Amino acid sequence: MSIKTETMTLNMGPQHPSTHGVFRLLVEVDGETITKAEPIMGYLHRGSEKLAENFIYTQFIPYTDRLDYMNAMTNNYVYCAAVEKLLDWEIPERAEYLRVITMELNRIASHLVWWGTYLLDIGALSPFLYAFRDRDHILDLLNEISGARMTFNYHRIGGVKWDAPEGWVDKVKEKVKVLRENINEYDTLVTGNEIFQARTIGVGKLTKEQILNWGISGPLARASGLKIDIRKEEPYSIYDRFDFDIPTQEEGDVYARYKVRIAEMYESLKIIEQACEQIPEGDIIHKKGARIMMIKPPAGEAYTRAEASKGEIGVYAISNGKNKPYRVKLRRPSFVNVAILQDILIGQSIQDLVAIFGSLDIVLGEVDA
Amino acid sequence: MSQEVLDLIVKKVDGFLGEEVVGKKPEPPPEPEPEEEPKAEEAEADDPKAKARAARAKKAAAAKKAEEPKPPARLNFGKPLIELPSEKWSVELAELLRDDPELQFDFLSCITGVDYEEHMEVVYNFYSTVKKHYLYLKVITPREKPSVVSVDSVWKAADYMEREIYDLLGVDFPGHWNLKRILLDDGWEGHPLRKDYITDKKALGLD
Amino acid sequence: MELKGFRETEQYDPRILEDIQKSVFFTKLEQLKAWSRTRSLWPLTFGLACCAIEMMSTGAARYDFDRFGVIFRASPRHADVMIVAGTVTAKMAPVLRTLYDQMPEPKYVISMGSCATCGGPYKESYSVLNGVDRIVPVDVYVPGCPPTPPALIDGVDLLREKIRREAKGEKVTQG
Amino acid sequence: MDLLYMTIYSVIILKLMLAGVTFSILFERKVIGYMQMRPGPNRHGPWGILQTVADVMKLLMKEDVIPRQADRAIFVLAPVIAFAPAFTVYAVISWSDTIYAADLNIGVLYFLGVSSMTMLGVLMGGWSSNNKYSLLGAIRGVAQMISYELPLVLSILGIVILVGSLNLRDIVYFQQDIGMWFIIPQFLAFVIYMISAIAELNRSPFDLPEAESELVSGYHTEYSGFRYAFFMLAEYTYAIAIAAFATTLFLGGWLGPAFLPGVVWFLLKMCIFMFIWFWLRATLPRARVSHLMQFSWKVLIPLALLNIVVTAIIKVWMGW
Repeated sequence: MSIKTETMTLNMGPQHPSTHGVFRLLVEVDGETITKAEPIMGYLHRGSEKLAENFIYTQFIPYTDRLDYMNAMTNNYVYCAAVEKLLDWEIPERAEYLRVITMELNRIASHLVWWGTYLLDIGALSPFLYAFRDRDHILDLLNEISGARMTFNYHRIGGVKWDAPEGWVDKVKEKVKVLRENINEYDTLVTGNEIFQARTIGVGKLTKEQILNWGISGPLARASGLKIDIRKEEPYSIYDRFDFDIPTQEEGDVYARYKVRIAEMYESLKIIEQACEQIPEGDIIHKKGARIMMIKPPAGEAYTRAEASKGEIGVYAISNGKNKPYRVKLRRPSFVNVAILQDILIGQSIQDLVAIFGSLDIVLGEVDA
Repeated sequence: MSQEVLDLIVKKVDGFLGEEVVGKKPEPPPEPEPEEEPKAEEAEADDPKAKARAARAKKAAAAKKAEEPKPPARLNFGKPLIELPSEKWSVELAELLRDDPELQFDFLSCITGVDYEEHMEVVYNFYSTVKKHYLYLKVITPREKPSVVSVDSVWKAADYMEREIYDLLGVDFPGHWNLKRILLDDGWEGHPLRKDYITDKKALGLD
Repeated sequence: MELKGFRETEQYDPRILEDIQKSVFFTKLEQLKAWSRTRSLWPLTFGLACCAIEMMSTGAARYDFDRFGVIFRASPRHADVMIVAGTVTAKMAPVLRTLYDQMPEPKYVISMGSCATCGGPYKESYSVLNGVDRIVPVDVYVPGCPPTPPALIDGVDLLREKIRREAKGEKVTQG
Repeated sequence: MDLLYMTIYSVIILKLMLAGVTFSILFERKVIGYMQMRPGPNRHGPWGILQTVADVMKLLMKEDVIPRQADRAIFVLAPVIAFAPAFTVYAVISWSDTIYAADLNIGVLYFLGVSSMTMLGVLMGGWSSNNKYSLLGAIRGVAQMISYELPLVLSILGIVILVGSLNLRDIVYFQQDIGMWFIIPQFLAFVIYMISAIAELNRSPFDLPEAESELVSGYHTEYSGFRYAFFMLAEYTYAIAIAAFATTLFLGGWLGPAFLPGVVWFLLKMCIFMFIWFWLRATLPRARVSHLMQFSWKVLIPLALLNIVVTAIIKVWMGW
């Protein structure tokens, strides 16, 4: 005889501490087991794509900052790169180096925030504060070069807005050393913790097939043994000049994702170090880049993609020859990655809900655009 | 390399459809009538106004050239691009793209919906993690009752992206398992990303 | 110091004096209440968008909101102040109102960032509410996109000032 | 006369307890703050000493919200039920050789029996709120408290066997006689007791009933103002009681070098326990519910039973 239980619907959000913003998740639970999960989003839908059609090309850059506000530099970059592709512009060397340094610094900051908030989600208080301390160090550097702490608006079509202030590159070099030490310390602090391992190993597994089928990218894909990183596959900017690895894990569980992200921070530090060594003097923006009203790409369409901290970010830009884009489509990694919740949660225990959800590292600004 | 991939894709797709759809050469554009060269140019070659006029005329000619019909299969920034009318696009064709050993487009990167005022387009960006090649696939659908077969059953990644296009552009995706609004409220009127959508915040009670 | 009003009321009706004396004591109590309220402002963990990250930064080690007795609470029932950190969309507005209604009195609202204050960069967008003050009464506006942590701390300080001055019986208007 | 003495004593203890709770919360915030490389409350009064005073005053003056859907009577009663047993157990705590309320010969039994009733308050609060998070928090809380009550009791049995008395004062005197605190001969029991106590108190890493990232605030999600304050009061009162109990059992109560009075030693030892709990809160992530249950039933209870057997054998063989 089997005992029949009634399913219960549990609503998480839109205001819930572990959704990191405004996100709603309807979960149907049979006893302890999740039988159905339905993500409901759009609580932060701000219509960026529509706004883009009414702005000149440069005016839209600040809006890309506000998509994935943890990792704004890459968003800046990928939008500028799409327009540059349409314009067929050559970017000055120095600008490319500055772009890479800022993007990688920002990637570390983004992973640190994930590290802190994820551990806060599973109940550890202190890592959050440690992570934000180091993130603040990075933000100081980025603030110095761009003038903003989070929403940088630093990259421009054809280059970057400001040159690095005097001594900035040396400061970055010093900070890299500090960061490496600190990240190492955090790694030893948390990774070996018994409770942490018990909560993450073997939880929320994703197979390679699932990853490809659901279009998942970024650390999530690499944690499942899929070696895809656009920085290596299709080196954009000047990533082909640097020597770095793509960390992968085979297990595909929450713990593997955690390890991939930690390893990625080390790789980013490596890239920054090399870029700081190689950075040349010179122009920082294409000679036509400063005249923003006159940026009129020829009619055409282009899709560019870049590796953001959450996954593959892409911009599909269509120009009709005017100085305003005809259509800008933003392929937001979080939006695509969050769909996996419908699949990954089925059959899992409700106790693991937060641990799995947090491991996806979604940002609501990006999910809802 | 990309040209080879394009030829291969054209061969496969046309072979599947049984007729030349993608491989079809566009009709040669009607010969532009030789325009009367403004005679004034010779007379007042130094006049800056005339120079500007000449430049404008050149630009117009260039614009006309851009409007010439492009072949449905071409290279777009070095990547293969093919165009298909929506009635030729089917789940079976999508499966061919994914499963054919020479194509293996296993990663659906992005789906874009575009409103071109006279028609609508849904652009698929594919990537093959095995073969490392790309494809832009454009499905053209009429603006009245736009409808494109859903590939949700082939690539699950299409699930949310198609819902988003349905929400913001109003393109119907028959075959989608759960086609409803995703970003906006269920009761929202209109599709904001269409070019004729008028944003009236007062009427919505937002301003 | 001239207590003109005092004398006049005393002249006309001695019973009013009693009332006044009561209310003078009462004002003291009000000030005591205000003191405890200003010293312990618990905001609701309510991050909407980019500003939420700066709000978290403010709570983190460098700026440390806890110094001022500001600790984030997850449940609206425990909160005193709602920091609206980010863009309020048409879909979110009713939820925000519900949360505000769930908070017990006395409750305050800080509108953090230009999105919450007036729609900010998204003023022209079809789905964004132009200013959270259309649905809840706002006490303090903090400008910035997003405001830096010191700006938010300043905003909390202004709210304190407001509570204190209201307790003294001054009318604190906007601006 | 006895009754009068009791009343005065309990009123004094209550006042001291309120102060104790207030400052232990401040202590917690400061300790955790320093561990997280930040100063913690430091603006209100020297060393932030008035911080929690302000917090409590504010909570007392907040609006009292009772949700319409809530079961009113139970909702109102729950915080009181949670607090009363947590405070009642102070009757048997002996602060020093001379300061105590009741020299009860079943002190240990009384403490354990009464204290386990706080669970009722948690259950009532969670159930009556009519909120799924509250309910889940309450269910988790009750399951956890029942599971950990067992190893807690079993770990103490070793001491009771050794002493041969359930009187808390006798236990301290016994430690004085053998010249050794029970933490040494009963170290296993001490570890089991500490772990179970953390679970009993719903403190990190076993703070599942009020896990903020999962259940918003657990069973007291719907409580506001002074009712919420009451729950916090109950929680910390119970924490202090458990610390006092542990001090009596394992750290020799008021025993200590004579240059300080016994009561000061007692309080200092209690502070050690409190500090360890705060330390753990700043350090460890939260355990999973099922792991928590398994740990209790599969590890702690067998170990506690083993401890009893070993203690009994030693008692018989050594003739203590």
